[in-house]
Amino acid sequence: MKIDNSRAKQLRLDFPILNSNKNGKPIIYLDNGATTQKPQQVINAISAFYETQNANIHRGLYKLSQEATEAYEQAHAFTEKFINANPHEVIFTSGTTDSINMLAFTLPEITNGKNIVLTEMEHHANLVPWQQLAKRNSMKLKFIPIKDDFTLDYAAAEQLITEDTAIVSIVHTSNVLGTQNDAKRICALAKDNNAISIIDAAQSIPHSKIDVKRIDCDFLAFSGHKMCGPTGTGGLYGKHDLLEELPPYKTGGDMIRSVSKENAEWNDLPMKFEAGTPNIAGAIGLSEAITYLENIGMENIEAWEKQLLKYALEKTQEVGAITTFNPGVEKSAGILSFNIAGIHSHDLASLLDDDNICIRAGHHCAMPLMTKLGIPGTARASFYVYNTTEDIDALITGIKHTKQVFAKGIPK
Amino acid sequence: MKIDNSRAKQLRLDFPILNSNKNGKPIIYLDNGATTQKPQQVINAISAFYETQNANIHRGLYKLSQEATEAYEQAHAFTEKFINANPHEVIFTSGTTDSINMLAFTLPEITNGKNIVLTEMEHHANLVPWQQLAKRNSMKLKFIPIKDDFTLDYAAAEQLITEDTAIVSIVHTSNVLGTQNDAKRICALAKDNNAISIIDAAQSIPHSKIDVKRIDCDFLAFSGHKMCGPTGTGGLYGKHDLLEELPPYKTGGDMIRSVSKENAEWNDLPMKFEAGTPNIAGAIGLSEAITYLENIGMENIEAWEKQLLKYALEKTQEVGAITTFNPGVEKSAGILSFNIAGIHSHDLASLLDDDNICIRAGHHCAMPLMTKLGIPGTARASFYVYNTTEDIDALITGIKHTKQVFAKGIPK
Amino acid sequence: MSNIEETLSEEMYREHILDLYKSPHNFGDLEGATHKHKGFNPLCGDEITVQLIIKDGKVQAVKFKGQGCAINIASSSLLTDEIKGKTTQAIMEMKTPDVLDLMKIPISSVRFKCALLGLETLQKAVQGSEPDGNA
Amino acid sequence: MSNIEETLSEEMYREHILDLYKSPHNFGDLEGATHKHKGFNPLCGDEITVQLIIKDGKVQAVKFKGQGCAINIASSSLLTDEIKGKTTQAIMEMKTPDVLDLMKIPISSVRFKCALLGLETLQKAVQGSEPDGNA
Ligand SMILES: Cc1ncc(COP(=O)(O)O)c(C=O)c1O
Ligand SMILES: Cc1ncc(COP(=O)(O)O)c(C=O)c1O
Repeated sequence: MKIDNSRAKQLRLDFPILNSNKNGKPIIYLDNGATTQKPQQVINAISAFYETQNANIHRGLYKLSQEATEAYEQAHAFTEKFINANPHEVIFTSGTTDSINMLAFTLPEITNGKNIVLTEMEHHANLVPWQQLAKRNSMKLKFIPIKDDFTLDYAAAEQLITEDTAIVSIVHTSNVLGTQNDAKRICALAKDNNAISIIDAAQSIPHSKIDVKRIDCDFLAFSGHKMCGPTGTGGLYGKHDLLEELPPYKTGGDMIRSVSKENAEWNDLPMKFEAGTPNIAGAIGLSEAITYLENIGMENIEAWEKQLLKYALEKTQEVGAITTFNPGVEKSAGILSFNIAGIHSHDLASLLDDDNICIRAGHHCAMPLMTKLGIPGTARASFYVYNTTEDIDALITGIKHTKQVFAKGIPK
Repeated sequence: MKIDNSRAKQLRLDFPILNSNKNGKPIIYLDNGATTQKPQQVINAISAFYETQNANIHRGLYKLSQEATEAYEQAHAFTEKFINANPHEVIFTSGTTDSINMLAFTLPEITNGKNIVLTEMEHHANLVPWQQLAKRNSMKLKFIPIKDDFTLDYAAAEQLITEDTAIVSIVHTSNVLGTQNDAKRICALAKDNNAISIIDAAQSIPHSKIDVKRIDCDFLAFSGHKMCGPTGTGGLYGKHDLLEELPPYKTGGDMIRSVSKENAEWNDLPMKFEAGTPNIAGAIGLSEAITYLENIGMENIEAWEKQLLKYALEKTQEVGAITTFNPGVEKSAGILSFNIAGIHSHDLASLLDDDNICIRAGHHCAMPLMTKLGIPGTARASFYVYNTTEDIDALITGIKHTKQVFAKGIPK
Repeated sequence: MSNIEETLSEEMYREHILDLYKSPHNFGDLEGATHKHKGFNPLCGDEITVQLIIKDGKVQAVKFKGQGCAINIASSSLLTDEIKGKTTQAIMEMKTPDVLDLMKIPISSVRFKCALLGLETLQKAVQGSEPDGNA
Repeated sequence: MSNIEETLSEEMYREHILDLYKSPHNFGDLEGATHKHKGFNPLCGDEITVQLIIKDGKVQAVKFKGQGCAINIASSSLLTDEIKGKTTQAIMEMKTPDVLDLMKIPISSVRFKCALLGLETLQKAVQGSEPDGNA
């Protein structure tokens, strides 16, 4: 079913926070890029696990442990199906940051080449781990530049990705610009040059249909908390053969087949990469979130968020004196960064908060991008399936009010 | 208040699983070494977070985010107080395995020395990461042996820990033997030799009062899920100066102060070690678990579990043909490993499960210890505050029944 | 929510199973073995070694040893009885149901790995893989 | 559960604050500065640079620059006015309440860092620390 305002309002009923009040006013949540709200279904799935199935997995011979193991393995299977991966190609991690760090620690063992290619619009999570790797292994970082229209310069990418390139890791959807990068195209460039391709899907997986076979990436990282799932959850997709080749990252219980005092043999996928007791309840919550999103339909979610973006772009334009940092509806997910002339984004966020309008202000963990844009930060509204054009109207009213406050100040 | 059977039964009311039935029979949960059940208070704290406070932390300027940040920081403070650490000396991790891996990756930068000293009773979590480090850095592992009474050979420890020792990492309470090792004594030996001391407190922190200042350890690792808290939570205590010296492990958002394309500066403690969006709801659940345990009193918990162990040791003795692997009540926590002559622990666990009696069977992620003991595995009953002597009676009845079944077999 | 069948584990411990557990057939070392493999159940640490003499593509002799649970020992016992004289191809074609047929008891899903370790190890031995490192 | 005060953020945006934001005092570069520090708010990325001429332990001149929010700029403006002629010791003794007194507005706890960045940077400059690396 296509989403419109009335469907979005219906979905909103599933989200306790969005139906609550603070100081007598409803909460207008426009910070979905940071984390999304959780539907009651997900919250209940977590509680239900603890109330009826809680046990450690893999090693218990009793029914409770067996049920927990089955639920955990089913969460794996759901997640794999969700992104069209093969069985055992998704490793559960604590989030995108964890996933990318895992790669930055283990990939050197199976790659050659001197360069790591990123983009100028990376989140720190897909930048700092590579800086560290570059320092450890004397490699060099290269950055695919951004054009004036806030899209990637693919022509430059073709120059930058060469036979010397070991790893190409790019953000799928920019958490600042909203730009939806052509992951398939970049991965093909990587493949042509025998480089490993990695997609930071933190901002794309919650909002659009991801098909790892279509993108043909080697790895793809994501976070559960940005897609209606619990905090402390996430995943790393990897092609089966690469996961087999890759050495383990964390070691300990469950990831081994056998251990002597001096040696250990690794277990099968995905256990090889899931040392210790995993976030079992978290995985079950994540799988419930996936079910929730699939019931709505990822295509429907993406389409609705683009409609919201279109509306927001029009309305901010009408206000005037607003600079937006966005490539336009065709090329952007539902994320809108902007600045108002003469008003710092912090001050805007604070004043909007008086009316419980939640937006983010600052560098959005993308400092090099801010440097590139020549600004200290932006205000950012980011949408999800439960937002409506009325939320955007409230935002616009708040912006206008902020402009008034800044024009004269509140009298003593 | 001291705990007895009636107090334990009263506490049990807080744990949904322990009040439920499976196939018409109650669940007798004796696998607390693997993971503990969760009280309703903890389950509710997690739900309440998602239903009323959910937002990302640290970077939001609106009230919801600020409340989430405060709740998360309070969880840090509670955890620090719980083990008598100073502010900012506890890093949240996803569990003991994560904590120890973090050290195995980062400690080489601040240590010298060729040897890593462990014990013969380590869980794989405190063994395999050090094997890997030893391989990476050409170091050698040494093992403090176990004496015939299942306690550590401290005289041997004095010989093994020398000026060549870089790291001493020992399990506080053995998850197989129950043995409570003298952490203070081993840490003093480490200190005398300028070695870093690490305590694997996975099995001690849930069951006894931990005071890191008294133990005087450099680091201490633990898991939330073994102490009434959520899965996917845990911590690493570290002395302030060492945490300052230690390089970061995972890198990304929130753990940096500033980032350029080529460089990053680290943030203050504990953020330096908590890259990315943490398990916020998990931390809040963990802090609720700590409150729950403190209300009962850690000394009371330890005393009650020793009483249960005493009772179990007596009762198993009465059955006959049972070998126990335990140093006795004075030196053991509430964990009892045993084998019945002629009956494999798997078969026992399966037959006990017919009556919903949950125990663990196998190597308990301590294969080298099994090799040392010359057995493939053990059956293990591990107690928590909500267990009663009646649970042990049920276990003994189950053991007797198993012996009968094995004596003649079920007729066709 | 759960697919765990409600049969009691006790149903597994039939007399014929326990008899084999106590006195397994084909248990011990095989002199002159041409094929050998040590199998491992990472879940519990149980291990079992299968040794064979294979000639002209047929099993001439087979023995197994190890410290396993009743289900593991009984299934290995039945299996080694079953395959004597069989072709290696026939052995490689054996599947889970064949083992269950031999055992004639309901196996709870938790214990599947115990029941199948014998077959897995046998097939690896026939394929000619060498014993695992950690002897 | 929460300690967040219920005052509106709007209360912060008084005329005197916004006037200073739009036309801050002591804004710009200081020639011949003897002390300098660049302060940084890692939460938002805002930065501010404070430059001083200190002679005989007293502040002879002070300037600041940076791209901050209204709260940050206004507090830095008020602070730099306040400390002219003061001893370095007096500056090092200044605390949060002194800044709040100068600003004469309620600061919501979320914005404390914005209000205090000026003082922190000033004190680091006086202590003689060098500017941070990332210039
Ligand atoms: C002594 C000991 N150390 C470490 C661990 C690993 O803990 P986790 O699986 O929570 O990381 C365990 C848990 O089984 C344990 O008993
Ligand atoms: C594009 C992008 N990558 C990575 C991350 C890091 O995700 P997490 O904090 O869940 O590890 C984020 C989240 O802010 C993001 O927006």
